[in-house]
Amino acid sequence: MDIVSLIAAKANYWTYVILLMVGLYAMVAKNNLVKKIVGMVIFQTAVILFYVSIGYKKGGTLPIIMHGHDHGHGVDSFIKAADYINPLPHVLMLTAIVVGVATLGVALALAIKVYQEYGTLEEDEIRKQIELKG
Amino acid sequence: MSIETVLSIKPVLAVLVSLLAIPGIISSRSQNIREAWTFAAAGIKLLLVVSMLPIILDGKTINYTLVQVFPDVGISFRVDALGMLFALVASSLWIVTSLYSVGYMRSLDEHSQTRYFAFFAVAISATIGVAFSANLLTLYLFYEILSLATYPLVTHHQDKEARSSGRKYLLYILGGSVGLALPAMMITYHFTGTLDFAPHGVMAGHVNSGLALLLSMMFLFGFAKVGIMPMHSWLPAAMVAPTPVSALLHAVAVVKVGAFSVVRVMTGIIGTGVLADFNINGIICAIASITIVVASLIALSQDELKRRLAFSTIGQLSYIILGVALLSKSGMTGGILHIAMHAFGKITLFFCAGAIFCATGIKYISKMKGIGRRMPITMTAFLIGSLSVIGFPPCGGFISKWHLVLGTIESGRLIFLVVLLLSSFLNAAYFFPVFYNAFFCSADEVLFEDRVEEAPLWCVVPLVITASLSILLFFYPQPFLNLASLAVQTIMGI
Amino acid sequence: MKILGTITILLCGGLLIFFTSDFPDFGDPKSPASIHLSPYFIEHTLEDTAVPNIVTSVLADYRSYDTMFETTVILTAGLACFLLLRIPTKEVTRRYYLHEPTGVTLRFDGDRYPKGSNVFKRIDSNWVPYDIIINFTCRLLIHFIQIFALYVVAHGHYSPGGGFQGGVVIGASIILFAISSNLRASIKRLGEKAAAIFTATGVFIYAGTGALCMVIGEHFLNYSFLAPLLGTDRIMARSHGIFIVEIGVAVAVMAVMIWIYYNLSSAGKQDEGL
Amino acid sequence: MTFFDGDSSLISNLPAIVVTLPLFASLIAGFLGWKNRKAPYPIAAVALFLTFISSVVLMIQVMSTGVAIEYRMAGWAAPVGIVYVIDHLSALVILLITSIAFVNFIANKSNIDTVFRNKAGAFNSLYLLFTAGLLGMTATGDAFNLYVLMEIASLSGYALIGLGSNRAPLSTLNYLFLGTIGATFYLLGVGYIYIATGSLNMADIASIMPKILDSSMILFAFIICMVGLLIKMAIFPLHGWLPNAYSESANVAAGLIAPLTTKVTIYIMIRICLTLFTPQYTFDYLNTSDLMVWLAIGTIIFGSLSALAQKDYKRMLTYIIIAEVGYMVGGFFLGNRIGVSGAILHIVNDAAMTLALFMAAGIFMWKTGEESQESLKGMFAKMPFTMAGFTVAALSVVGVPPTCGFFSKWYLISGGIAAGQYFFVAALIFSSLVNAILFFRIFEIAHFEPFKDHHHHSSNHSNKGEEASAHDTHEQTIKEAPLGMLIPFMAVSILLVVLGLYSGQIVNNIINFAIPSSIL
Repeated sequence: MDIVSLIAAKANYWTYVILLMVGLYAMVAKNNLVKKIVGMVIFQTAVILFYVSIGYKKGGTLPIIMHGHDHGHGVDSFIKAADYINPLPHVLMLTAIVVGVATLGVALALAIKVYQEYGTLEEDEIRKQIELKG
Repeated sequence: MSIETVLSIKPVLAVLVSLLAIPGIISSRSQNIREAWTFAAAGIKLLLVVSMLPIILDGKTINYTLVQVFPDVGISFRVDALGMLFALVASSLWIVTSLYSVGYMRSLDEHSQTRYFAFFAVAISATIGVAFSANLLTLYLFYEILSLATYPLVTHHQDKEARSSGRKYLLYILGGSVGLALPAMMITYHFTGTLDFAPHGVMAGHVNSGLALLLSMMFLFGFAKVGIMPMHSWLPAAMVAPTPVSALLHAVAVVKVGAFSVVRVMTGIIGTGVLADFNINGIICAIASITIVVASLIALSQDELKRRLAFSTIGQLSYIILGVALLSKSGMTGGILHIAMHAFGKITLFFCAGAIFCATGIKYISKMKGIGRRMPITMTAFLIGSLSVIGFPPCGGFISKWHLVLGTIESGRLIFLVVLLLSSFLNAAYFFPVFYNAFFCSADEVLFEDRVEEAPLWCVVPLVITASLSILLFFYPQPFLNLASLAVQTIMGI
Repeated sequence: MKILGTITILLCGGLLIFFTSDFPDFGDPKSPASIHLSPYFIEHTLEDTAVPNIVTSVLADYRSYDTMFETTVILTAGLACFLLLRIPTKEVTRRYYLHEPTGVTLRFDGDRYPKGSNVFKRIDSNWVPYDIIINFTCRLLIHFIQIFALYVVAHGHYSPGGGFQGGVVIGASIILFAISSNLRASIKRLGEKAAAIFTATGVFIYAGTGALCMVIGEHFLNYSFLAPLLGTDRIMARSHGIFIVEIGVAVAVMAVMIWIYYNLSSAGKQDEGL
Repeated sequence: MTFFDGDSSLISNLPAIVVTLPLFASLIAGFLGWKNRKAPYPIAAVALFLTFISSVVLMIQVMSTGVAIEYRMAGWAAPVGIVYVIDHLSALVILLITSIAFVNFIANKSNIDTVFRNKAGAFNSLYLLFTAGLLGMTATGDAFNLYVLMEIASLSGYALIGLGSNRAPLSTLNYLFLGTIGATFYLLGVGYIYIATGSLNMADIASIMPKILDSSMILFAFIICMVGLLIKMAIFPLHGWLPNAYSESANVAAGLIAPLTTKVTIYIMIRICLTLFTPQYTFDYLNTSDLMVWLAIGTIIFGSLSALAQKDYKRMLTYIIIAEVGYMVGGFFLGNRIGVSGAILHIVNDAAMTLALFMAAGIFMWKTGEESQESLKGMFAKMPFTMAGFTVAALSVVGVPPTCGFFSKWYLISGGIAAGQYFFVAALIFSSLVNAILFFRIFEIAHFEPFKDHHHHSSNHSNKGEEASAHDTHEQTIKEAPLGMLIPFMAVSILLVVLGLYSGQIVNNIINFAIPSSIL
């Protein structure tokens, strides 16, 4: 009973940790470079998920001021912070997503270069080739 | 006793003058111009040093701080009696050695002479820097520069032997300074908060007996240039260098920098009080005595002349340490004076060895039978030099040894008197075969035909000068003797 | 490696999960994150910037400096892909041509290929005939996608959206075009040079706005100093400033998406690809 | 009108200018690169020079006023908006970054021309972006902004070193993986800090810190941030990416990235520990010293021993860099004033030394076209000036006075003694000795072995006729690097000595103010 409520209360953290570990595992253990890149994306996405989840507030709605276009009619007085979810993590994650995309692009470009050089993306085969060349 | 200090940039100039000559040396188009630069720098340096002499003899010191690098520690210079004595020896002998170098290098047609003269200049700058250091940091700085600048000189021949000797040289010298002296210096700084050389040391009251002993040993062995056993074996190895290098660096600059550094540290950092209180000086004396006796015994067995001289140097250096560590007035005077006296004697011997090599290409004593008849001037100078090293009147070496002997008696440690006498006997024993071979071997053993003559004039003149100086110093030791007693007065506070 | 990986992730994961017990509960309105800084944004966005969408106002005003560098990040990525991959098209020697009247495919090596011919059509090395349905549907959709994208850019002040989202959608529409027809057709319409220059221009619009604020005002990116130029009050100037930089972001993101796609899909040859 | 008092407004906007100037220049360079291949280089050079000048002005400004400059981006005050904080520490590191970026750029013109000939625009842009990223990382007072700028520096760094030898892409990809893990860990740490405090501004977080010292969130945020940064600075055993990535890259990239990346990351670590987590938390509450110093000792010993095993000059340098990382991390976590001063001083000195060594590598490469140590045969005779500069740099790494390496090592060692970390002291001395062996091995090769196509200098006394003119022929065979490479290199070597002699002033006038007074 206690465990269930605990999990329910921390579900967001658990989810992100599991995703994070999936990504990390792929990066550490996988042999194929593209799989590693996929792992990297999962790894970054896990952190994005974590951020977004901490922005959530029970009873809050999306962070756009209601009746915002009635600006100038004294609407400010009844804006309550508790009514809206926290916008800051969303902003940060917009940035982080873009950074993730950029990293992905560069990683793929490097992977293409590696493929052009060795004709394979399997790490053990690449290592064998390097050893053969001395 | 308050010491009057004078602020002057002269010590810095004295250090820098030979460095400033380097661009001139490198850019010279001919040998003559290059050597002119060398001599000019040497002359100016000597003049600068001598111009400071009267101030020092007045009992004042000259101070100059270049830049402050740590709290209370800077790159600073101070000229006092002890430093003055050493600088005087080094700068006057540099001129003579430059003369000799010119002759030696030209007559053997050595390669890379530009490099040789350039690094020679760096080395002499560093030597003067050590002499004029006001604190341990500055001393260490110039000590290291000297180690590095002499490496290309030691390995001048660039062959296999030079390479392995060079390795050994750096291993001992740098290993000692970085591995032992540097940590010792930092520990000292940590405990005392200063590195300045004070007349009575800075350690008193900051350290216990164990730490004082540890630091003393770290300094003694860390300044490996002094060649205390077992840190001595670089010195014979370094004899692969061209003879002028051996002469100036391994009889005067490098090894004396080692001895000077140890003396400075013992008196200026550790302090005579601490040495006496914890009875560290007894241990140092014992170590020095062992080195004296063992080195002399090894010297007996060496056939290569320069190696024999090298072991002789190792023994003689320990005289200096022994004398200072006796902590008696005469002993200390003798030890400090020995820096100068031994320098003049030993440099004569090296010049002779080089002259013989120049003229005949011979390195081994056993092959020098009859050489005295062919090279009478050289071998007479050799005789004078060795008499000075043995400590026989009428040579300068007698004066320092006399003070040393007095010092052992003053301090009441008669065992060291025995050591001194034994070692003098051994000195005589290892020099005797050289004269015997040179002058008294029977006619049928003579290896030289008539055409062997004296070495070129450039080589002979310097050794005549130093030999005569050795004799002169017996009759007129005042400049050095005064400086030494002045230094001792400051240290002992009398 | 697998065992090592397993051990690592079990350890890390266990540790991470173990420490979550102290963390605020999911959706807790009283957590420090929700009470320290964010209320300021929620309560002041209208009076400070006149933008109801708080995410937009924080993104492009309160933390506009972050966003400028975020735009720079993708510029960096575009440049990086270009620098790493790009090979001059001249160096590509093997080409395939389809003889349209007969349907025969020919391979040409070196520079002996039909130039400016009506009957020969250049095709990719692993070419398959285009699916007419996909081709047609995409052509139809692309316009609507682009119009929607412009709406997303323009309406970022009032509804979810903004420069990034809109820019990505436009970029995606062009990538969709490249996929549904071929890379060369797409490059003919929007070349690599144009993409690169658009990217730089987008970032320049953003940073230039910031610098303009600095030159006529006192802080980098402080849009309220644009008021005299825009002819509005200082608060509305912020709103307009946000819109200007959002356009810059949109242009940069759009162009860089296309640029990266060109380079990645053709491995830098920009000759053939998806 | 503010137009007319441009001077004062220019000065007051310097923190923004110093970072955005390279950004603008990179846009212009990238723009013009499409039109004219030759245009980007002078633009970038001028921009780097102006950035350097602004950083000098910034430094003077900070030193003369003695207080940190706070610059509000977009006009919003601290916790709400992003602020730049230029204090003594960041001004020092900014000056370091701009000067190294400028000197390296000038010295490697020929390398840029050969390696990046077709892509001059992109290369120059990325070079400037990398500089801008590092400058921003240094100047920012916002934990998240730091992440964004870190990624700019990283991404442009990947691109710059990815275009080196044939193996460069693979090693760069590995670098990218680890760099991303490091950066993402840092981001995660910032997230934890955020949920614990609700703020992203470093000073604001620091003011909240005393209330939440025993929060496990903060503890974990600290651990994760540190792990992320330690990966990025390549501390043992997380160093795997560094040697390959740096040694396979083009000289101009290695000369920029090798001196700066690890050093700036260490600066970030110091900044995070001091400004964000507060020294009270880092040193007193957590007592991290022992663990981190042992990590540093491991790094120093590992780096030194691995360097000993290398045959390739540039690879050897990369392991030396790893060992030096240990110096700085260890020095900082000694937790006393001397140690921290030493670490900060060593950031400056080590960056300068590494720059000099990589510039030397560039010149050797230019000369011989090879990278093995064997290719340096006879260099002393062939290139006396280059070798003189190289000797100074090498001695600085070894730690011989009066070069700067000695003085920072002095602070580190005395800090170690004061903290009672004798193993750290021993490791430093050990590493100095190993460095001595490393460089004297090279000196021996360069000194004893004859130059490859030139066997004149083996001591052949026999043919005396020739030897009379030996000196003159020797002079003629000297073939130095072009002045464009040599002059910057000599300037850096001289700087190594000047930095050494003035280290007392640097510590007294800059570093002393950079360390919070709570560290004794």
